[in-house]
Amino acid sequence: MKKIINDVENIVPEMISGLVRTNKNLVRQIDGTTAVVRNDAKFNENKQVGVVSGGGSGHEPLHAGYVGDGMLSAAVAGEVFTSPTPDQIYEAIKAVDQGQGVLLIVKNYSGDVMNFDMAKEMAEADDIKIATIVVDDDISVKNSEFTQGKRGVAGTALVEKVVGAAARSGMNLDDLAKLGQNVIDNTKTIGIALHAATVPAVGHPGFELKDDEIEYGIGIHNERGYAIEKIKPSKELAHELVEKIMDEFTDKSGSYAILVNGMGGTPLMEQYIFANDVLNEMSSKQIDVEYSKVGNLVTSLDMQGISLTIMKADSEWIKMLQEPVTTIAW
Amino acid sequence: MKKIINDVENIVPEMISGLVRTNKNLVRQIDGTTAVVRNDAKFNENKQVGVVSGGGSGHEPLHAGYVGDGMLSAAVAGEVFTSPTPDQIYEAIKAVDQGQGVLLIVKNYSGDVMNFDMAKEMAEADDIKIATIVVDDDISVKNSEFTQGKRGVAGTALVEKVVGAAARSGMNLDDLAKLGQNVIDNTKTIGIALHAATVPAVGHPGFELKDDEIEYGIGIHNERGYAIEKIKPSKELAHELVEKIMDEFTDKSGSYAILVNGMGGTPLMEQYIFANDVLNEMSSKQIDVEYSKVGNLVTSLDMQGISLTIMKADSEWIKMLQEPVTTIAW
Amino acid sequence: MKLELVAAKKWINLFVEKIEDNKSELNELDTAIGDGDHGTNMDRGAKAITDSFAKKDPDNLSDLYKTTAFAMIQKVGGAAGPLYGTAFLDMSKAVKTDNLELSDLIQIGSDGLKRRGESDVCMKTMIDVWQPIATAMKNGNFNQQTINEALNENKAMVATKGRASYLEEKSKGHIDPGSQSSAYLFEALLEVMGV
Amino acid sequence: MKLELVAAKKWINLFVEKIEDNKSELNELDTAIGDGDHGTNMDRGAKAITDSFAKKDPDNLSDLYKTTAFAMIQKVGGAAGPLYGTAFLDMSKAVKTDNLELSDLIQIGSDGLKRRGESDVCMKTMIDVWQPIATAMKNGNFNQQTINEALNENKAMVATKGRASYLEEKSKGHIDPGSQSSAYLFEALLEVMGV
Ligand SMILES: Nc1ncnc2c1ncn2[C@@H]1O[C@H](COP(=O)(O)OP(=O)(O)O)[C@@H](O)[C@H]1O
Ligand SMILES: Nc1ncnc2c1ncn2[C@@H]1O[C@H](COP(=O)(O)OP(=O)(O)O)[C@@H](O)[C@H]1O
Ligand SMILES: [Mg+2]
Ligand SMILES: [Mg+2]
Ligand SMILES: [Mg+2]
Ligand SMILES: [Mg+2]
Repeated sequence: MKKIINDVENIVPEMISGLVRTNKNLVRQIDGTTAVVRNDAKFNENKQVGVVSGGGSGHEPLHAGYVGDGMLSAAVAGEVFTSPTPDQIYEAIKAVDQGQGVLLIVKNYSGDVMNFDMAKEMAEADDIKIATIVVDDDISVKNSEFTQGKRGVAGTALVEKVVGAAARSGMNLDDLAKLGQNVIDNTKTIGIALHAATVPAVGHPGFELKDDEIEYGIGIHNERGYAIEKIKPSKELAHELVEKIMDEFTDKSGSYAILVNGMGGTPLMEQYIFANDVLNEMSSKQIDVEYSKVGNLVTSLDMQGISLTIMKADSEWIKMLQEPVTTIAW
Repeated sequence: MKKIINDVENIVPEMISGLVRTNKNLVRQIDGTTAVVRNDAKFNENKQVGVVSGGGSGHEPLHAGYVGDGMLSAAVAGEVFTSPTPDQIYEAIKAVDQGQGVLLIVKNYSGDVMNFDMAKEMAEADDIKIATIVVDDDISVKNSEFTQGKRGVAGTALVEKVVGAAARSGMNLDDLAKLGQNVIDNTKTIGIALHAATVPAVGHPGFELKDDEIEYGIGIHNERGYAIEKIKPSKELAHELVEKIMDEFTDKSGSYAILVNGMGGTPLMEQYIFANDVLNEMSSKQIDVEYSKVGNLVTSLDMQGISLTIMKADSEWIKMLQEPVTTIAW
Repeated sequence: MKLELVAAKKWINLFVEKIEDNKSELNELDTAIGDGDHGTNMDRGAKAITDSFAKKDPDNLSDLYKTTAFAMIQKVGGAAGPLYGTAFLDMSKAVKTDNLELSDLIQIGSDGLKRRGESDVCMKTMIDVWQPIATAMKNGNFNQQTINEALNENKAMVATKGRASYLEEKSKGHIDPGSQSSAYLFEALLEVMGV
Repeated sequence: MKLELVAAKKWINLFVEKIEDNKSELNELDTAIGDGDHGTNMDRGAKAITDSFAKKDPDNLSDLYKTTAFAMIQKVGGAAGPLYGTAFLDMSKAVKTDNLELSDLIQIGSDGLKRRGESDVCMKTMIDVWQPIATAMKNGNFNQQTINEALNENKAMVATKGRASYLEEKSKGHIDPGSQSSAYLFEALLEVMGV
């Protein structure tokens, strides 16, 4: 393993320190934590519902890169691929509550769910109103009683964008939670890997693929997918993934947003080629794409791969996706 | 080689098509070329000096990602690692000239210099005023009569940002060229690679490094560097690179801007850790860093590595670096 | 049998040692069916326990378990932090006024896991180690064999909770990392019990 | 010796063939001391030449060289595009009214390269092939030997122009890719000359 790091133990605090020090006008770090909170003048004047997300590190720029006007109020970074602890989340909640309550955006992993739950209990003991939405956009895992449920992956960035826009516009906590859940229900993602990520503390890739193989349905923590196949041209990959995702929407009318997301080690060049093929697929199916975004938004360390997210989005959501924000990385 | 592409021959047109179709509000493609030009209302109202850059593809988001209000007027994409042809550059020049002339920002490679030169001759035949600045920020190559001169690398993005801000503010062509040259003279970069890039048409990495080796002084086209050494902790890398770059500035007073740039295959996590160490180095040397930026700004396909750019920047330049822009990727 | 303060402290310290010694093994188990960090997570917790004990040596049983719980909750993160944390916190509350029979104590920990994880035995989680051991203790036949059997059964299961559940059938044939770390906890207990 | 239209057309077509056949070899040479694309670049140019000829078969020498030049300028990019393009454009201009001795024609091409590249012989560029061949032609002793020797000398040089110059001493021992593609150009010429 070759990585530009110092001690494996200090990866997260050093990363957060680098992020905060290079973006002092946007964010500050909460003392004694690896939580990052808005640091702009508007934040302190404004009274809005706080929006807090977080999770294991290794998915940068998620979540700290999305803290700022129009998106998250704070983000809590756990160790690599490890949910943050309840006390850190609790500190972030306290730092952003402006009396109107705080919405927690949690990705559906047992660790995240449990730690955010404990933090919620702590905050409620302080009479802070809390609502939680759990993102589970990954359709490669079946949502059955026999699994933890679907995973939260790249769609999380879109959920944070829409919810962040609505919170900025003054929506109350209950409505925000309802909106968030509605967005989640209409957001579907599937990912493929060409090469697994190397967790620094482990030192080797999470799994091995042959020189001509890709894996379908991988998660953002090196979770294995549902099938290994020979690599195909981008066109064919786009065809398969679009089909698979659109199958999940019973009513295919209306407008849609797409996100082509790089996993960290895949160049933008390939992401744009794939996005081009996705748009071709969508238009050949006469599906109306009103918003699209391409880039490394929700990564998995140095994983090579890509994910496609499709969101069924009415014109109001599209507007919220388009609104400018002031963050490090959106 | 595993890449998400279709035919190797169509990589650039498909990539540009993906970029333009996912950013219709920002840019449009000039018919019959792979040049991308501003497509916002303000561009058509405004009368400013045009700023055109371009070069081989494979460095995304450079340059097309920086087209927009406050940065480039147009960007011309050549084949992978290959300068665009004069006719494409000429079309871009014509599309952005608003009567006040056009500044060409060229990276110092013989191919780019020659092709932009030919385009300049073509445009001048149409009575369009043209000035050219050639970026050569890479200090790992000596600037002697025995080489092509220093290469243009990640500092290009900072040059485009400052020049773009000045052009928006209404600066005339001559002053803009002078400012640009001045910025170039005060911008120094050095890069390291952990793993070389794979040019799609070649199909294997440009060079091989052992599992514990890094190469110092690499270019953004797999050009080999000046030394291969064992990988070191980020702190030590930061120490060496900062020393090396700061040696180039005779007067170390004043304020500085830094750019920590990922080469395409290196996660943001490592970039932030390295940025943190660079800031530590700078503050231990009592050098005043007033602006910093971290991210995959000027990449080299899937290369794993990082570059550090330091710019000696007075408060006006710092302000120009900070100004908000409306681009795909800044 | 009841565990008094000195023995209980030895138990936790031995657990800490075993975790530190087997950090990479736990990471490897988690790489196979999870995300590769269980060893790193538990090691962070182990070091936090040692630090907490050094700062203030617990002088009663409730405090010992509470300190252990807080170290896990505040430093482990992931799934294991809240799970071990809840188990030990519940155990701490239970011994506040009176010490308990070991079998009752471990049963309380196991119930804490079930509540926090919204889970039960046979889902290929650490509960597959805690629950059979609590039961074996009640029946007076807890020994190394109990642990080995629990791990063997766990290995054969298909996961339905935690990250491993995403693998469905493919989770079979691997020991769940949390079950392995729990096995160390109970091997440490066996040593202290002198069995 | 002068090259008339039919022979000259055969020359360019043979050059196109050789480039297409040796695309990967040229990429490999460029990978060693450049950026790995010279074969791809030249191949794009070769195909553009064929396309242009198909669209409008050049009916005079000047037009033949001009069509070749434009194909290179508009499709090759990189350093090779403007270089080959300028050489052939200058050659096209020179034969506008009268055909020229081959030695004069190639000298004009070589001078075009020097002007466009702001370069000269011994800088490890394609000029190391063009110039010695122009000279050999003047002296009436141009043959395969001339090409081989030019390449051998070029191989031993340290580059001072183009991408290879960044490698300084390390550029020694590799054939410059542009010199190799130029060698194909002149091997094609030898075949046409029937030497
Ligand atoms: N819902 C749950 N109920 C009980 N135990 C669980 C549950 N989810 C996970 N676990 C346990 O947690 C262990 C994983 O811990 P760890 O790797 O530290 O956290 P993470 O899964 O967040 O990376 C699993 O091996 C399993 O024993
Ligand atoms: N300044 C120059 N003068 C003459 N020839 C040059 C010069 N720069 C580059 N070359 C030639 O161009 C060749 C490289 O062409 P190519 O690989 O297609 O372009 P690029 O270097 O832009 O990738 C070199 O091998 C060399 O022969
Ligand atoms: Mg984890
Ligand atoms: Mg090139
Ligand atoms: Mg884990
Ligand atoms: Mg080349």
